[in-house]
Amino acid sequence: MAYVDENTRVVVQGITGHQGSFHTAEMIKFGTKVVAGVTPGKKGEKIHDVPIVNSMREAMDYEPNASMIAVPAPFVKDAAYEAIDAGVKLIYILTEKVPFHDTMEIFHQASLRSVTLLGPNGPGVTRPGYSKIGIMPNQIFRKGDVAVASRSGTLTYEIVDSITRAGYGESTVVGLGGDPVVGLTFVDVLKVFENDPDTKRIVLVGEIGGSNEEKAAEYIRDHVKKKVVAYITGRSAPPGKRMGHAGAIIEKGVGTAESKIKAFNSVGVKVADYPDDVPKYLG
Amino acid sequence: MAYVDENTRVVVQGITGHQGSFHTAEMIKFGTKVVAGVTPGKKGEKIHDVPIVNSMREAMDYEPNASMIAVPAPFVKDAAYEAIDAGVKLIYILTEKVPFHDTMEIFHQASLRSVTLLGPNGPGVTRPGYSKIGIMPNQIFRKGDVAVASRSGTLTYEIVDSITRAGYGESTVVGLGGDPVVGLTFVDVLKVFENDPDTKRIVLVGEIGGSNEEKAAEYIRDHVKKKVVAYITGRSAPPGKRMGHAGAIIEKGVGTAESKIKAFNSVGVKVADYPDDVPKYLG
Amino acid sequence: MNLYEYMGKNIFRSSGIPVPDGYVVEKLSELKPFEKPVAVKSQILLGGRGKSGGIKFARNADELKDFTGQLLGSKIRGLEVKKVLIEEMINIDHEFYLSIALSRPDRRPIIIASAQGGVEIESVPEDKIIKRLVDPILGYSDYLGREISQFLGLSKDISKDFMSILRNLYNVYVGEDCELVEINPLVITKEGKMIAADSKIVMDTDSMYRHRDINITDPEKTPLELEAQSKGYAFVELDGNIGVIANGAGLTMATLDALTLHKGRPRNFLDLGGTDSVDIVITAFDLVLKAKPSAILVNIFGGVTKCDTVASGIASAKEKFNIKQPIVVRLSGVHEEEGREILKKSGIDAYSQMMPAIEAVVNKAVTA
Amino acid sequence: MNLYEYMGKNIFRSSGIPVPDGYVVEKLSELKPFEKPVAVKSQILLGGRGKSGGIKFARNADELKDFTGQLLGSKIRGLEVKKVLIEEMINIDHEFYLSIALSRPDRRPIIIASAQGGVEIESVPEDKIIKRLVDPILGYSDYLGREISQFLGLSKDISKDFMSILRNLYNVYVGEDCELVEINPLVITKEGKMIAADSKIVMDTDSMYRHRDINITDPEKTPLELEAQSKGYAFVELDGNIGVIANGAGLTMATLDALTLHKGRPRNFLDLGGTDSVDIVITAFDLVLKAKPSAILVNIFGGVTKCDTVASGIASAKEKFNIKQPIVVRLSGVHEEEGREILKKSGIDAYSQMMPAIEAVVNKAVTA
Repeated sequence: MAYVDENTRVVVQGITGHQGSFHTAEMIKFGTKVVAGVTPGKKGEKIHDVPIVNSMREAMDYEPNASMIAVPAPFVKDAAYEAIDAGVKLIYILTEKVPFHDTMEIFHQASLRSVTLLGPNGPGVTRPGYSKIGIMPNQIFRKGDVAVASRSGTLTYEIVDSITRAGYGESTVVGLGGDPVVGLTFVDVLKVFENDPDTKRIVLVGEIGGSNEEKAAEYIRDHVKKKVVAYITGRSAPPGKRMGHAGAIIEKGVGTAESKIKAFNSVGVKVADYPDDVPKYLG
Repeated sequence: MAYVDENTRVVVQGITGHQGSFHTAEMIKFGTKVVAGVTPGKKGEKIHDVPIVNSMREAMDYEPNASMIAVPAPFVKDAAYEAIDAGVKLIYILTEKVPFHDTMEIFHQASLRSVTLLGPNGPGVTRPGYSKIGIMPNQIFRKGDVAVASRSGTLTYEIVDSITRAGYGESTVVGLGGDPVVGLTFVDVLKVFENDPDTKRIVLVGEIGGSNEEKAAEYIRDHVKKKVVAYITGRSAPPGKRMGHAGAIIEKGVGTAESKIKAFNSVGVKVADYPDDVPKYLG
Repeated sequence: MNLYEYMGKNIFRSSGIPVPDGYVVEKLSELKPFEKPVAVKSQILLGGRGKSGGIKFARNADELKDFTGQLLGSKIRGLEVKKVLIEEMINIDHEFYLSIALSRPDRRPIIIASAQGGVEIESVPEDKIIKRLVDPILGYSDYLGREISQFLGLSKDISKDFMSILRNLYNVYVGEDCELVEINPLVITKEGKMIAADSKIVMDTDSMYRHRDINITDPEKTPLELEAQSKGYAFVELDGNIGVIANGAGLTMATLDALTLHKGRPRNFLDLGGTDSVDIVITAFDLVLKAKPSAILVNIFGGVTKCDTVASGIASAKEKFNIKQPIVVRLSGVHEEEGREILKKSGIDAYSQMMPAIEAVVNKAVTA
Repeated sequence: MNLYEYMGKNIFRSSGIPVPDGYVVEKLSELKPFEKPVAVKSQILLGGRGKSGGIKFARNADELKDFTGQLLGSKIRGLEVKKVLIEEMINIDHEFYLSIALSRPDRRPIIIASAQGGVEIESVPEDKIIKRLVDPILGYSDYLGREISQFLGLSKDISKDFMSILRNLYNVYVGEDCELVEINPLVITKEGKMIAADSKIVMDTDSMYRHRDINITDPEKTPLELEAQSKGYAFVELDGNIGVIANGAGLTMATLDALTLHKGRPRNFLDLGGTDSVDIVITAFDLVLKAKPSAILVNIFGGVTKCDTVASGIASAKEKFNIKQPIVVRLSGVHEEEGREILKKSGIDAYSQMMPAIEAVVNKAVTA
């Protein structure tokens, strides 16, 4: 199971907020089973035909196994702990600008309890034909055998769109999130993709900052037999400047695009120059 | 494996203290593999031929998988966290009078990381013919098929001695510890004993306070096929008085000897009136 | 260790939990001028003070002086009132119950709350009580308070106050190493504020090394128990006539149980602990003798505690205190034979098993 | 967000980390009378202040006044000195390095220390540096400090001071939401005390909502970047001539990369974010126009951000600001066709793929 499937039952924390409400509707259109939403004080109401309850504990009556958190940044840690305590096994945090100390604690608390954390500040996970949790636009997907993992949002859609237009389709698309600390690394996702029978080819969309891509290259060398194609953004970014994402920053020579491209090339992974070029290397 | 076996490799934290040193020597006599001891600042020295190092991290060079903590109560939490962080999988805390808030945190931190906690304030675990960690006197044991779990120290020795004198022998003897929060419950130990091929009969030595024995009775009813005999101490204790152990206190009618004896009797577990009577019911 | 109400309230105040304005006096001269009606509350460690006349309400300066004078130095159910808390009257609109304690089976803190406060929580129906376990590693987080607040039916404004009180109470529970923190009643005033009208804090005795500023004499302990405590012994007085010295809390309890089943009546619980010192044995005898038993039983299973050390202690004590009562000794385990030899010289035949020793001392206590 | 040395030292002081006595002045009249030799340190967010003349040592009252006067208002490597820290001189016996930061691959705090302090840690050989990861759920515990103290070869007395400093530094790291806390040098004085002679604190910008007392203008940001920040845009000035507006940080970066690979030179990074507001697009144009680009590229992949909304924004901006520069637009995704229609009316033919748009804008920028 690549994060979500037909048995995924999602509760949305903050379902009546702008983001929560909009993306709940989109997820339902995509086929996701959204079984409940949490907004304290609104128990008994419904939104997009989804029952609203006051707490995660009450939401557990609807037997969810995943949660999407769409509450403002100051309340994310509390919401995540509530979800962990309630017992869901996948938590996706949509919210941007969560302090990284909060994310660090959420991540470790979650992983000690075998809870998978996705995000914060990423577009979620989408499996065409099964389910999606998050905010990726429904219309760009076609079911297929290409798995995509990305540190970006819109750029992911751009690349997924180009893959779809090129005649391929997607098995699973995962957005890791643009923060310095997020729940999943490329290595985590590669493990899942390598074992996923639906996946034949893998696309990694990396960016400057950190060493996520370098570690992925090592892992590919030792453990991945499937075809991997990469794209790295931020080649033209000046050092020390935060390029939108808190995680996309070159610090004292660490996290440069050159280093990442070199790492991928050295293990036989082709790195596309432009987003549109990615499909070329999939054949 | 019932907590320890011939592959158990013990490091003693606080090995040069009075308790640490004495019981290290006794454990070695019993056959335990004590591979290292920790006393900050004494690296390079030896005691009872056991090498001393400055930290648990250094001790890991000797490939221990268990730790005995024999440091004063104020330093127990730090020592336990050091052991958890270093990666041992069994921690026995010999120390008395550890604040229960510390124990509560240690227990949950340990169990999240699949580390077994034994104690605090108990005599440890002994498996005649294999190994022992803790302070039970060597000379009372004979290898056999009776497994004993107890909330007491000396009373355990009394009962083990009577079992041995009656011609039986012991497979495993576990002292849970006399505090309100300890690492193991009777239920935890019963699971291990029920699956232990060396064990044919089980003795539980309970005492007043808490509901450990009542939960054990329930578990025996549903899951234990082996013969179980019990002894409960504190029948004559007045309510509200702490009988030596911080855990041995009858609070507002909860934790009485009567309740525990009744629970055991109701699931067919014989409760001996006197420690010496325990062997009578083993046949 | 139980704290006095005023101590608990001081901790609450400095932890951000609202409490009524008030001050403590030990003598009349410390009273401040009367300004408005106040409660005069005797500071004793006892439930149901109100019913026993320990709390009075003063509506004027004379009453304040009179009531304080009456309470200070008086005895309530045997306990002397040494301090009195003078506290502003609060206008109670509603009383709640709120506490945090250890749930032993779960090894976790448990929060208990009810909208039926001001009475013993045991008397409140289960369905009017909410209980929430706290994962001590996740710690307290606001979702717990939100659930409880909803159960209690609090308004939005009061809910904010309540969430802050609960968060701070959890910090007290952890920071002060509490076995129990209880606010009963937790009050909504007619002015619409939430405030802790009482405080009950029980601290873990084992944690006192990190709370050295707090030191309270347990009123439930007898003078002899306090003496034993100060000397480091686990000692409990009972109402029989057989003095008991044993090693290990479990074995000592088992000894009392065996005596009782044999119609013997133990005078005390005394655990020697894991010792190897003659002096500790001698002092143990000193304590037991002060309880004036008819006979004394020593029950030792030697391990860390060596039988010969205990035997030497018994011999020395017998001579030093010129003990006339019968002494029955059971020695088993490490250095048992050496111990037996030592005792023989003092005219004591030690048993090697527990049950014959129990029978012997019960008989001797009856004859004595 | 970088804190000034004096702010970091204030945090250290109130967190129990010893720092030299000192005070901050903004003008000469705030100087206190000279008592003993002091360091006069300009408060600017710049490494290597000493080498650039930003730190002076005053041995008498005249020097104190002279140096303070010289530094206040002066510019050091382009940065104006608005505040000066007057600080007691310390007698340095030894300099250490100590910091706590985030280790991104481990998602854990990492403590880094060395007995070779006072220099850039990058210049110290690896075997003279100790690194210890902290499990954020176990938290900091003394065993970590003990290991580091032993590595640094500290004496028993100093080790105690060091353990306390490290414990408090970890509390600062967590409590103040730091990306980095660094003491370099951490000094043992000739009097045998350990003291933080400098402070470097970098706070997580995303956490500032819980540290509202701290507000610093990033000296590395240009005035236009600061304006964009205050309006809520992720905006970076670059040194080219093609203005860029795109949606999503990744797509914006990819747009810059593609421009660069096509020998285009981007003037800026501007991420519209996930928006559905015409005004946000108009303001984005305002910002980009202030950077005076030769041509403007808008690259939108529509999802949450709808193509027609962006198109309306472009059309309005073109009219409102009377934009003369060529505007190249790429629209793809949600409401693409509607967007294309809107733009057509403003005389703009929108591309549906990214690469042709890149090529077009590069050509136009060259001709412009």
